[in-house]
Formats: sequence, C-alpha cells, structure tokens
Amino acid sequence: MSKINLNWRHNQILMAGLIAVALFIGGGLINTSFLSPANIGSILAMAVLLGFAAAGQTLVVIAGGEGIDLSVGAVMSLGAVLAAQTMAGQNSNILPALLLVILSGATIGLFNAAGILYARVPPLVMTMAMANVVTTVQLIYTHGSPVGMPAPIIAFIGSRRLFPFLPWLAVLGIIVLILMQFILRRTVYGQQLYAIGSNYNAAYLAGVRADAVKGIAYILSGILSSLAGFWLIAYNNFVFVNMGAAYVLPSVAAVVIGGTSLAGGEGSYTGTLLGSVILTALANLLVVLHTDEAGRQVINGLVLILLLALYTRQPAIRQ
Amino acid sequence: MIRLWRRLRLSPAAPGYLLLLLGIIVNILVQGPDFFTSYNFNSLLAVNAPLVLAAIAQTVVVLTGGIDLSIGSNMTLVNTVAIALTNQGHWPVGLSWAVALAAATLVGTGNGLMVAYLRIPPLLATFASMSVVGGLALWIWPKPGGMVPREIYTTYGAAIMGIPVAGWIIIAVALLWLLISRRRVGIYLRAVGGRERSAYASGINTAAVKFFAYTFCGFITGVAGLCLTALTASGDPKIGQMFGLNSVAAVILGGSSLAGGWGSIGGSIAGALFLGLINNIVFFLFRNYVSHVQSLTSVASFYQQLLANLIVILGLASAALTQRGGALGGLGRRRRGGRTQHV
Amino acid sequence: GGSKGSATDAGKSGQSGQAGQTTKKSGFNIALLDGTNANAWRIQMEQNMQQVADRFKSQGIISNYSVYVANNDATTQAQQMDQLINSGVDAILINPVSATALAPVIDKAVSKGILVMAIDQHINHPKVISVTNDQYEWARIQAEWLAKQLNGKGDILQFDAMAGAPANEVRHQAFADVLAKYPGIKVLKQVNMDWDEGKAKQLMTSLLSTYPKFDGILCQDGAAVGIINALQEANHPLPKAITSDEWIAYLRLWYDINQKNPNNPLNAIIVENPPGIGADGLMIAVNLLQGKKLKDGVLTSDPMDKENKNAIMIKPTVIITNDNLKEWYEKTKDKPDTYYIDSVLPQEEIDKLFQ
Amino acid sequence: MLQVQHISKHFGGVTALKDASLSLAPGEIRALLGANGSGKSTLVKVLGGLVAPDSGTILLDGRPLVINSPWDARRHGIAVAYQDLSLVPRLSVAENILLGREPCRRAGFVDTRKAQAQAEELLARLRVDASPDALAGDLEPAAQSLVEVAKALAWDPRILILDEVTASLHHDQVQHLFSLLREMSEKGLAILFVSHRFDEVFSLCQTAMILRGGESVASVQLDQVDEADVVYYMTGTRPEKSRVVTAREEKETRREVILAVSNLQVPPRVRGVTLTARAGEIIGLAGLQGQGQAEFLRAIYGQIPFSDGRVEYNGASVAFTSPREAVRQGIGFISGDRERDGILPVRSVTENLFLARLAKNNPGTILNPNYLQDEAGRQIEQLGIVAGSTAHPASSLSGGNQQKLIIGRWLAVQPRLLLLDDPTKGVDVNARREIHDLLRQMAASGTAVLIASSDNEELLAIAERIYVFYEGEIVAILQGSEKTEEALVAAMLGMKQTRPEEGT
Ligand SMILES: Nc1ncnc2c1ncn2[C@@H]1O[C@H](COP(=O)(O)OP(=O)(O)OP(=O)(O)O)[C@@H](O)[C@H]1O
Ligand SMILES: Nc1ncnc2c1ncn2[C@@H]1O[C@H](COP(=O)(O)OP(=O)(O)OP(=O)(O)O)[C@@H](O)[C@H]1O
Ligand SMILES: O[C@@H]1[C@@H](O)[C@H](O)OC[C@H]1O
Ligand SMILES: [Mg+2]
Ligand SMILES: [Mg+2]
Repeated sequence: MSKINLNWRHNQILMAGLIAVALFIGGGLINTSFLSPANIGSILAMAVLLGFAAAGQTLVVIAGGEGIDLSVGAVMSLGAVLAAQTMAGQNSNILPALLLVILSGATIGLFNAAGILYARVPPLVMTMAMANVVTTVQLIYTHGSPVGMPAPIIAFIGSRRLFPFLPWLAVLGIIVLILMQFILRRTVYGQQLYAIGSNYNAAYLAGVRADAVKGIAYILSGILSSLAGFWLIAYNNFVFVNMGAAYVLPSVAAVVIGGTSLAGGEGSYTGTLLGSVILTALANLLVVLHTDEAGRQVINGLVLILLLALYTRQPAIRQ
Repeated sequence: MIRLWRRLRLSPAAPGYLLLLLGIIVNILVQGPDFFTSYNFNSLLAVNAPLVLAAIAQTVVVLTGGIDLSIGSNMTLVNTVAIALTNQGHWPVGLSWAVALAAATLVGTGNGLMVAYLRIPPLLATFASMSVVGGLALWIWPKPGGMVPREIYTTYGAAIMGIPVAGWIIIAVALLWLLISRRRVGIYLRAVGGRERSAYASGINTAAVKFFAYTFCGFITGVAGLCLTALTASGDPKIGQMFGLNSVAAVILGGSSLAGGWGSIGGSIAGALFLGLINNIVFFLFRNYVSHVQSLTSVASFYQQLLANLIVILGLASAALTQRGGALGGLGRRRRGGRTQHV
Repeated sequence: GGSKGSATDAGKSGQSGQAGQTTKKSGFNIALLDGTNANAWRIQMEQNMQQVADRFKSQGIISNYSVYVANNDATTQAQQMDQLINSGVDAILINPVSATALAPVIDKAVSKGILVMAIDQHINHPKVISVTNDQYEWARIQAEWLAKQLNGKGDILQFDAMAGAPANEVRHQAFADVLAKYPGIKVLKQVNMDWDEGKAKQLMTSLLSTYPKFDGILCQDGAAVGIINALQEANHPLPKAITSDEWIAYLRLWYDINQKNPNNPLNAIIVENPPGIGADGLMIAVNLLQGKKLKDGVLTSDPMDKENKNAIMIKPTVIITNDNLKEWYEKTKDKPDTYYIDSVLPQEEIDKLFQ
Repeated sequence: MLQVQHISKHFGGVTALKDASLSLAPGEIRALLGANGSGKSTLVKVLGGLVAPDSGTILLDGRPLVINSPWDARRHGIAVAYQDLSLVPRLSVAENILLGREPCRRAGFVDTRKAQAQAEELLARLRVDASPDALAGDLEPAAQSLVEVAKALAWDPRILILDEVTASLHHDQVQHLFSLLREMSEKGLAILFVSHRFDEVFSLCQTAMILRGGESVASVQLDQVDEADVVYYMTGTRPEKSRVVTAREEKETRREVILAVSNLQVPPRVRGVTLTARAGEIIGLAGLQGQGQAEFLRAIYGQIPFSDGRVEYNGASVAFTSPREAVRQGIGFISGDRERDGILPVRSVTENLFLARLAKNNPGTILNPNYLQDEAGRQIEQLGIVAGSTAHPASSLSGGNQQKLIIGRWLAVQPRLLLLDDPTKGVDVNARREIHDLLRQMAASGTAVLIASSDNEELLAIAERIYVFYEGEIVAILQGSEKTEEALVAAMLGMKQTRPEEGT
C-alpha cells in the first residue's frame, strides 16, 4: 500500500509552503494592503494560535490507531479560564498559572488515554465525550463567569510585536516548532511515536512500550492544548467561557493539510504550522471580499477544494 | 443461544446492539413501564430518525475508509431547498422535496468526485464541502421560517400498522441498503475500505466504488434531511449543524471502525438510537429524581450534560470490553490482558 | 411554522387559546427547556429564573420547576419537549435552538392544554407567546445613536453576530432600516463574528489592513471588547463611536480608557439585553396559568414573524453612555467581569401587563 | 503465448526494470529468478496491471496486449498471487477468494451459497486449513499465502503467476501445491513461478528467466544448468564452495545454559515442550506448519502467556508479560511475517534499523540523526541491503531487503538470546547465506539462537541441533549424523514417535 509514498511527505510540506506563499501573493494582488507588514504580522499571530491548538493534535494523529483529539477546544477553554484566574493580572502568578494549566491539561489527557487504552473506546468518541465533560466542568466551576486576566508580561508576548510583521507570538511559535520537531525527530520518544503509528504491532514486538507511548501522546496533547488556551487568553487579553471551541475542526484540518496522514506514522509539526498559516491566510483574505457570510462560506470552501486538489492528492495505486 | 452470542460477538455490530440493550435497560429503570408506551416509541423514533439515517449514510462512507463531515450541512441544504421552493417558489411539495433530495445526492456526487477521482483525503474534501454547502443553505434560506403542510408533519409523527412512519422510513432505507449490500458492490465497499490496494489488485474499480459510496451517502443524507424537515416542519439555516459529528459518533458507537472495511448499518442504527436514549435517560433521571432535591436544582442543568457524556463513555467502554478484539487482526488477540493491536 | 389554517386567528388565540382552561391557581408544574447553557448570558438567565421559581415555590404557586438543556441540538430539544408533554406539565418555557423547528411538538403540547412560551428568542408559532427583549429596538436605538454621533455621515464597519440566528437577523434588519435613513453613512464592510469576542478581535485585526480609515463601528453584542483590543494592539485610533456589548468587562474597559484619556473619552453606548428576560417570562407564564388575561395591545408581532401577534417584547430601559457611565461603573463594582447588565421586571410591572 | 519485450520501469531515481524480457508458452512452468530487489515483483506487477511500465511491449498470442489495470490482466486470463498478497484482512476467506468475480443470481445478488461452495472447493483442492467464513486477517501466514493462490486460481486463468507464495509454506504444503501445479500445467496452464528456494525451482520448473538489476540476463533450461550457474547469472560471480558447518560441538556441555524450558504449555498449540539452549548454540525448530513452534517462541518472548511449565533464562525463572520485558533482558525476536510483525512501512530505513535499539532506550534520550543516518548507511552496506537511501521509507524496499533490514535491527542490539520465526522468508540465496553467516557470528559471540524455519534445507545447514515439533510436542531431536533430510521429514510427519531424552 504505502510503497507509493516515497518522498511524499517532503513534497507535501514543500507544497504547503508554496501554497501559503501563493496565498500571500494572491492576497497581495487582490488587495495590496494584504501584504502590509502589519497584516502579515496579524496573520502570523493568528496562525500561531491555531498552530498551538493543533500541536497536540499532530502528536495523536501521528500515533495512529485512528488517533484524533476532539477535546482540544474544550481543554483550551479550560486552560484559558484557569490561566486568567490564576494569573489575575500579576506577573508573580505566571508560574503557578502555568503549573495549574499544565496539570489540568495532563489530567484530561490522562483520562483520554485511559479511556482509549484501557476501556478501548475509539479516540474520536472518547475525546468528543471528554470535550463535553470538560466544557461542563468548566461551566460548573466558573458558573459561566470566569474571572481574571493575563499577567502583563504574558499579555505583552501574546499581543505585541517585535517588528510590525513579527508578533512575539510568532517568535514563541518558532520556539515551539523547534521543540516539537526536536521531540519528534531527535528524541527516542518521538521515534517511538512514529513507530507505533506506522506499525503498532511491530513496535510492540520490538520492545517499545507501545501503550505508554500512545498514552503519553494523549497526555501531551492535553498539556499542549491547555497551554494553547493559556496563549489564547494572552492574545485576547480577556477571558470568557468556551473560548477555544472554534478551534476543534480547524486543528484537525491544519494537521492534515500539513501532510500528516490520518493513518498515522508520518507527519511533522512544520507541516501543521504551514497548514495553520494556509487556513488563517485564507480566512483573512475572505474577510475583505465583497460578499455576505453565505458567499464567504461558499468561496472559502471552493478555494480550499482548489488548493486541496492541487496538492493533497494521493497518488494512484497503479504506478 | 450460545451460538447466537458467539456470532453476535463476531459481528461488527456487536457493540452497537449491546449499547442499545444497555440503554433500554437503564431507560426502563429510570422511566418505569412508561417506556413501553407507543407514544414513547413513536416520539423516540420520530425525533431520532434523522440521526439514524445520517448514521446510515455515514456508515456507507466509513465502510470505504472515508468520512463525510458535510452530512450536517447537507441536511441543512435539503431543509432549506425544500422549504424555499415551497414557501418562496410556491412549487408543489412533492417536486420541491424531490429537488431537495436530488441536491443532496448531487452534493454526495461532488464529494465522490473529490475523494474518488481527485483523490483528496476524505476528511479534507468533506471539510471543504461542508463550508460550501453550509454557505449555500444560508444563501437559499437565510433565516428560520417557512412551513411544511400539516398533513406531512402529522403523518410523519403518526404510526401505520403500529409502527411509526419514521420507523417505516428507516426500515425502507435499511431494506434499500440490504438490496445494495447483497450485490457485488456491497462486498467491494468493504474491500475498498479494508485494503484498497488489494481490492484494486483484484480487478475492482476502486474509484467507482468510492464514488458510488459518497453519492449514495448523499442520497441517504437527503432522506435524513427530508425527515428532519418533516420533523421540524420548517426551514432553518442552522438546523443540521450537529449531525455531522453526531453521525460519526453514532457510527463508531455502532462498532464500525474509522479505518474502514469493518462496520454495519445495524450497528449504526443501534448507535444512533442509543444516543437518543441517553437524552431520555438523563431527562427522566432529572425529572423523576433530581428536580425534587431542592439543593440540586440551581445547578441541575449543568449536570445533565455531564451525566450524558459519562454515560456515553461508560457505555462505550463496556461495549468495547465485551467485543472480541480479534477481528482487528491476527496475533493480537492471543496477547495477554486487555491489549489488542490497533491496526 | 405551524399550520396555515391556524395562522389566521393567531391574534386572539395567542391568548385565549392558551391559558385559562386550568382552574388551578397554584401548584403549577413548570419546565424550562434551554437550548444551551454554555455561555454566561444563559447561565445568568437560568439563575434569574431559578430565583423567581424559588420565590413562587415558597409561595406554593409552583410545585415543580425543572430545567433541561439541549446542547444546541434542535432534535434533542424536540425530544425533551415530547417527554415533558408525556409526563405532564402545566407550562413549558423554551429558549429555543431553532425558531421554527419545534412547531409540530408545540401543536401537540397545545392540544393537551399545556402553556408553551418562548423566552429570549422568538418562536414562530401562532399558539406560542414569545417573551423577548425587543431586539429590533435594541439595535435601532444603537444605530440611531451611532448615526447621530457621526452627524449622519461617515464610514463604518458593521459586525453582525451569527448568520441565520433569529436575534441576529432582527438586529441586522434594524441596522439596515436605520442606515437607510442616513445615505451619508457608508458601510465599508459587514462581517459576522458569531458572538465570539475572540473571533471579533481576529476579524477587526484582519480588517485593519484594508480599511484602516473608518469613523464608527456598528456591532452587535459580543464583539466590542475584541474590537477595541484589536485596535489598541495595533495602536490604531479608536472609532468616533461604537455600539454595545453588555458585559461588565466592557463597561470597565470603557471606563479605564476614559480614565486614561479624560480629554478623549471613548464614545460608546451600552443598551441592555438583559438575561432577566427569562424571569420576566416565568412571571408572565404564572399569571397566564392563573387565568389572568393580558391587556389589549400588550401582544405585538415579532419582526421575524409578522403574521402572528403573539410576542411580548420588553423594551430596553438601561442605556449607558458617557453621561451615566460612572454611575453604572459604581453600581456594578461588585459584579464579576462576565456579568451582564441585567434587569428583572418587578412583579408589579408584570402585573401591569394584565387586565 | 505470452511475450514480454523490453520492459523498463523507474520509480523516482530507482530503476526497477531495465529492458526486461520474458516469454511463456502454454503448459510451461517457468521460474523467474533474481536476487532481492532485482525487479521480479515489479515485472509480475506489470503483468498484473499494478505497475505501468515506462516502455516496452507485451504480446499475447502474438497480438499486442495493453494492460491498463488489474481488470485488463484478469480479463485476458492472467492471474497473479502477489508476494505482498492482495487479501483484504477483514473480509472472509470466501469473499477474498472470489473478490471481483462473485457468482451472482439473476437479480444481481451475490449467490453466497455458491460462493461458499466454490471457495470450499478451492480450499480443499489446495488443502488450506481454514474455514471460508474465517476472516483472512486471522489466518496464519501460510494459510494466507494459499488463499492468495486460491484467489488467483478462482479466475481460471491461462497464465498463473506466483510471486514467492511458497515462502511461508511448509514442506508438505509445498509438495501438495506442486503436484497441483504440475497437473494444471499438463492441461495447458502457463505458470510463472518466483521463489528463492532453489530446490523448489529445480523440482518444479522446466525453464527459468533470470533478472539482475532489472535486466533479463539469461533464459535457461533448468535441466542444463546447476545452482552455481544460476547464482552466477543472478549475481555475476561464482559462489564460493559452501562452507561446511563445523559447529564446535565438543565444547557444548561446558557452555553456560541461557535458556532452559521445561514442560511448557501454551494451549491449544503447545503441549509440553522441554528444551535447553546454551550460549553460542544455534538450535533449529522444525515441524510442519502449525505444530506449535510459533507459539512456543512467542510464549518465551512474552507476547502470549503460557499456562504451565517453566522458563529459565540466565538461570532465573521468568514469565515475561510483554516483549518489552524480554527485550530489556537481552532477548530478540524476528518474525517472518514482516508486514504484520516487523516493518514500519512509512518510516525510513534508518528508523527501521534502529527500532530495537531505540526501544531499549529511555524515551527522553536525545538522538543524533546524523550519526544514526551514517551508522545506518554503514550497516546497510555491511548487510548488503539494497535501498535508494537510508532516508527512504522501508516500504520502497524489495521484500527480501525488508527482511534483511529487520534482521539488522536485532544485530544492532546484540541479544543474549535470539528467537527467530521463519526469518528468511523471501530472502534470496545470497542474502540467506549472509543472514546465516550473521547468525553464526552472533552465536560465536555468545548469543543463543533459536530458529524455527519452514525451510528444511536452512535448518539442516545452520542448526547444530534440530527439535522437531509435532502436535505441540517434540517428537525428535536430531543432531550430528542423525541430522539428515530423510530423518527430518519423517519426524515432521510424526513418523518417528519415540520421544527422545532431552539434550545432552
Ligand atoms: N513503489 C516503489 N517505489 C520505489 N522503489 C520501488 C518500488 N517498488 C519497487 N521498488 C524498487 O525496485 C527494485 C525492484 O523491486 P522488486 O520488488 O521488483 O524486487 P524483487 O526482485 O521482487 O525482490 P525480492 O526478491 O526481494 O522480492 C527494488 O530496488 C525496489 O526497492
Ligand atoms: N533522529 C532520526 N533518527 C532516525 N531517522 C531520522 C531521524 N531524523 C530524521 N530521520 C529520517 O530522515 C528522513 C529525513 O528527515 P527530515 O527531518 O529531513 O524529514 P522532513 O523533510 O522534515 O520530512 P517530514 O518532517 O515530513 O518527515 C526522514 O525519513 C526521517 O524519518
Ligand atoms: O440567546 C442569547 C441572545 O439573545 C443574546 O443576545 O446573546 C446571548 C444569547 O445566548
Ligand atoms: Mg520535517
Ligand atoms: Mg519480490
């Protein structure tokens, strides 16, 4: 089956990059101010937010076994709420806030992992049900009225720019990219993750603690999503319930557009970030089109189809 | 009996049936004998038929290893087209509804083209078409309104020969599926989902099979959309939203594997009904017990969702644990403990 | 929705067809079907209603009050309604997922003599009384105010909420109606922010590149905080005028901006869209159950459903501008950021609606 | 009747076929030979319609034949049993066999009863021990291979192509298959037979076409050449006279015991096996398919539990609950079923090679990819693995090379005890010899090697001692002079029922 995949990933990342560039050029042609440094900066910031939301998603999709995490949005929301409340606008509270956010994300990830590994619930439904549980817990906890705000330093990173075209968030994004790629490419864990995604049984027989590797992927996904929520309130500077809800499907789309196969075993965070840039740039471009919401949705879909037809085509079976 | 049990455990639908059984038992426990009233059955089927049909539609593409995220938007499209044509275009109802059904089938065809011939990964292709179709629905019928002739929605809610009309529709669609699945294409759908390369190497036109699956999925989605229209007796550009992911959930609850090649319509029907039963269970639990407890009432509504989702997880876990893992392939089944291989 | 046949006699049926059959004066069994409770506004609505329900309970007027949420799923709501009908209630209050989707079940409820009432969001059905905030008025007041602030001319950006949602459509219409009277005002761009402040912020950020020059911002609620945040981050001057967002966080943001720039205050308006509407509806429902009759003229037609005259629309009373900002800032000091400017009509005011 | 002329095929930078030609006459059984990666399967796939050749022509009965899809091939009477199989694991055996040619009733419904009967008949003819209702994915590898053959036969072809279908078959199964093939060829069926087992080739085929590096280098009458000639055509060099196995049997009692198994029971397949392996020993496990060898090895390895008996490893009694525990204690396991148990198809050669090493490491360990890449480069050169690059996915390697890759995986960790379950399946002569050398080297450095094989020749060549499994028990232990083909076959068939005493 996969003999066809020779060098496939490389092409797809390259193509995702090219499409992203093409979108910018196309956007610039339609509307010169699209290419203003300020606008590029704001697209990058939003893309990085989506990229954060899709970080954990990347890991669980790579882990294979129909891996997917639909709790990303709910965990982000919870992370945002906890972050805002704990930071309460004080720099001195950043560390406790981070710890709490990480802990809560890890806990939810642990539940997901337990359900998937021990109760053998398929990931899609497990994480979907977990998302609803987390949302409800968040509502019970806050009674719909989360309080607090990001610490000044965090708000600064979340919403200010180093250069007009370069938000601090993008700098953070690069750090996360390096970290993620480091984990995936340079650590034993990363290689084991690819291994179980590619052939779970073979990895297990070779002595990989396959269940643990997969479980950790879900726990990491919880942590990363929760941290994404942390940065979401840093970016927004204000908190409300269900802030992350809108990120669920786009996070999956960003991962897949970035060349990570839903079958597991291959993919990269570089691709995910490029996928995020593509989705964000497209949305940004659509905002200025002269049509109503219905038209925007139709055009959004059509452009996506065009892009997908250009570069996510799977090779034919016959070679 | 034992043989039946063994056969059931081998069937992909096993988790679905088990869940449904579990759901019914718990429902009887909280609701009492009222569960068996025909009113209850009627309403359960009438309200849940759209999801049941959406789940059937989803199963067809999931069998081929695909997924259709656009089912929800497509149902909305059917609803808005049917309503707009009768209420604005003043077309006869029959014709309007036929056109709506055709539109849904056409959406399926579009998805089929993208997946089978352009070879775009299904999740992405239908993610994109979800946006196009949702936009179209919004354009056709931008705000809730319009109506369906009384005869239609009262008929939809009624029963014929003791079986609710919604039940008959489900039976008809299931029979249609039976007619199809007993033909070669029925095997080919599972073959393509099970291992596309093998199916292709066996001389099967795999692209055509996938194309058919999405088109057929579109058609059933159309029927689901019409049922939704009959149920709600009106048009609303946001009405179908929840059906996309819910149908996927129902299919998985019914024992199908998203990896393809493994699943059954029966399981999905059971999975969808189970989701409907959960609403019932939660409703009666709160109505009969919780709402009398003064200290709980102020927070009660939060706990409904919590409970509903815990039931989903518990139900799933119990169904998964009773299902044989061996069908998932090879030596895994001979391993120790609860492990199965995830191929 | 509903049947064409019954639509003609809607005006009177809205009242007479509903209540009055019951002879009880107390011990009512009432249920609320909320389409979702996953936002602060709805939670506040439910809390207000619970308080009123508790009051009625202690008076013995209500014997049972229960709440069911539908997770934004119209068919779940229909199922809940069906079960309620089956298990016996006197009144069902609904904050609907869809304005139309419940029509057939409502027919069933009505035929069993159950009082069905929509709260917050209108239901298009001749036999259903909808008790809502007057969304048209809410939007009209603001659009008029904005036009006045701009002296009838200038460029504006318009942030609508969620396309296809009833309240959005009414407000959109009101905006359009008012703007039609001011040809000097040009809408540079209309977008939908889906009641999501985060999305509003992203949209504003995106719009800035193409529409750096604008005079005013006409927005529905759930957007202003995001919009102002986006502008501040981009160091972009604030608009000459901007419309409502009813949570306290916005009020405070506004107040802070003014504190920092006393000479150049933000020119904004808040018009209340009180979650208390649910409690108002509950009180009205109890009166109806007790057989009281509405005064003539109380029922009007909802802009979304002109055929029927079965809506009670409560006009917004709280309007906040720079004139009374400080007063409201002080008044709401102890409320959390996500609290909504709220008001529940006192029982006397409710009773005034009745004969 | 079939003529294949000047076929070329490139995959990216890799040349799989270069001007390859072949002819096949009715009733002819021709072998297609070549080293791993020489293009045999590619040529087979060109004929089967799975690969589109870059250039070249195919003539059938003198007329040009365009094969644009597997359907075209089948329509023209060409049926293929693929090396990597064309089964759908979650379809039943019957559905698999008749996939694409289901018998139908008039209304277009599949006639399941007829299908069942047809499948049953084919299964019986091939003597496959499987129910038509079973899922194909649940079968043993050997049964899967036979189902793949049955599937090709179901088409009633004029030309039958078998790509290494015997690789996982056992002696008796091969014999039966051959008699069937001979019978059919007498009736005019043309057969193209791919195998790395020379004894099979010489016993079954009349002619052979030999590929080297994608080129057809010779077409020979097999009765006019010997093995050495064939190897010469395949590799371009004459094989050195095969070294005689001179294991240092004298010292064996003094060598330390690494594994001592007594009365191991793994229901239902293993019913009391006792066996001892010492450092430096290569022990063979023989037996027909399904006599418990596979389960025996897997039970020691911790993949499946044993119900009774005792396993002593390095002097301590152990009962591993997962392969991981075994691996951590220095045990390695190689399965011949690489698709299921071995290969990471979409991962690079490098990653495949270092999987076992990585599995032993702490997950937090940091890797040096450059080092790994270089190291991998060196190793694949040493192992003689043909790959485009160490960064290419393992799935782009030929079957035999994939298998060598997996063996290399365990060399890298130098286990104390190495368990092998039919490891040279689909490996060419040279590579097999190399693998045997590797195993001998490992043994020489103190590893105890336990190897089960479906290939008797292999066992006779490499094992110092052969334990013969029959119905879950050991019925014979062959060593020294008893180690003959005849004795082995007799024991395998259960003919020598004297239970010998456990190893001296
Ligand atoms: N899909 C593919 N993509 C890239 N290279 C390929 C592909 N298929 C085959 N090759 C390469 O083509 C060459 C021939 O492979 P082929 O599978 O035909 O060999 P083979 O003779 O069947 O070997 P074996 O005896 O090991 O099965 C090999 O170098 C292989 O790596
Ligand atoms: N640390 C490592 N250990 C083993 N193999 C590695 C390691 N790092 C990279 N590789 C392999 O080397 C090849 C090239 O790696 P590289 O990181 O350049 O891929 P890439 O261009 O980033 O593509 P993608 O991210 O999609 O895999 C890949 O096949 C990869 O699997
Ligand atoms: O239904 C509510 C709507 O009327 C209000 O305007 O915003 C919040 C919503 O929940
Ligand atoms: Mg990379
Ligand atoms: Mg081969």
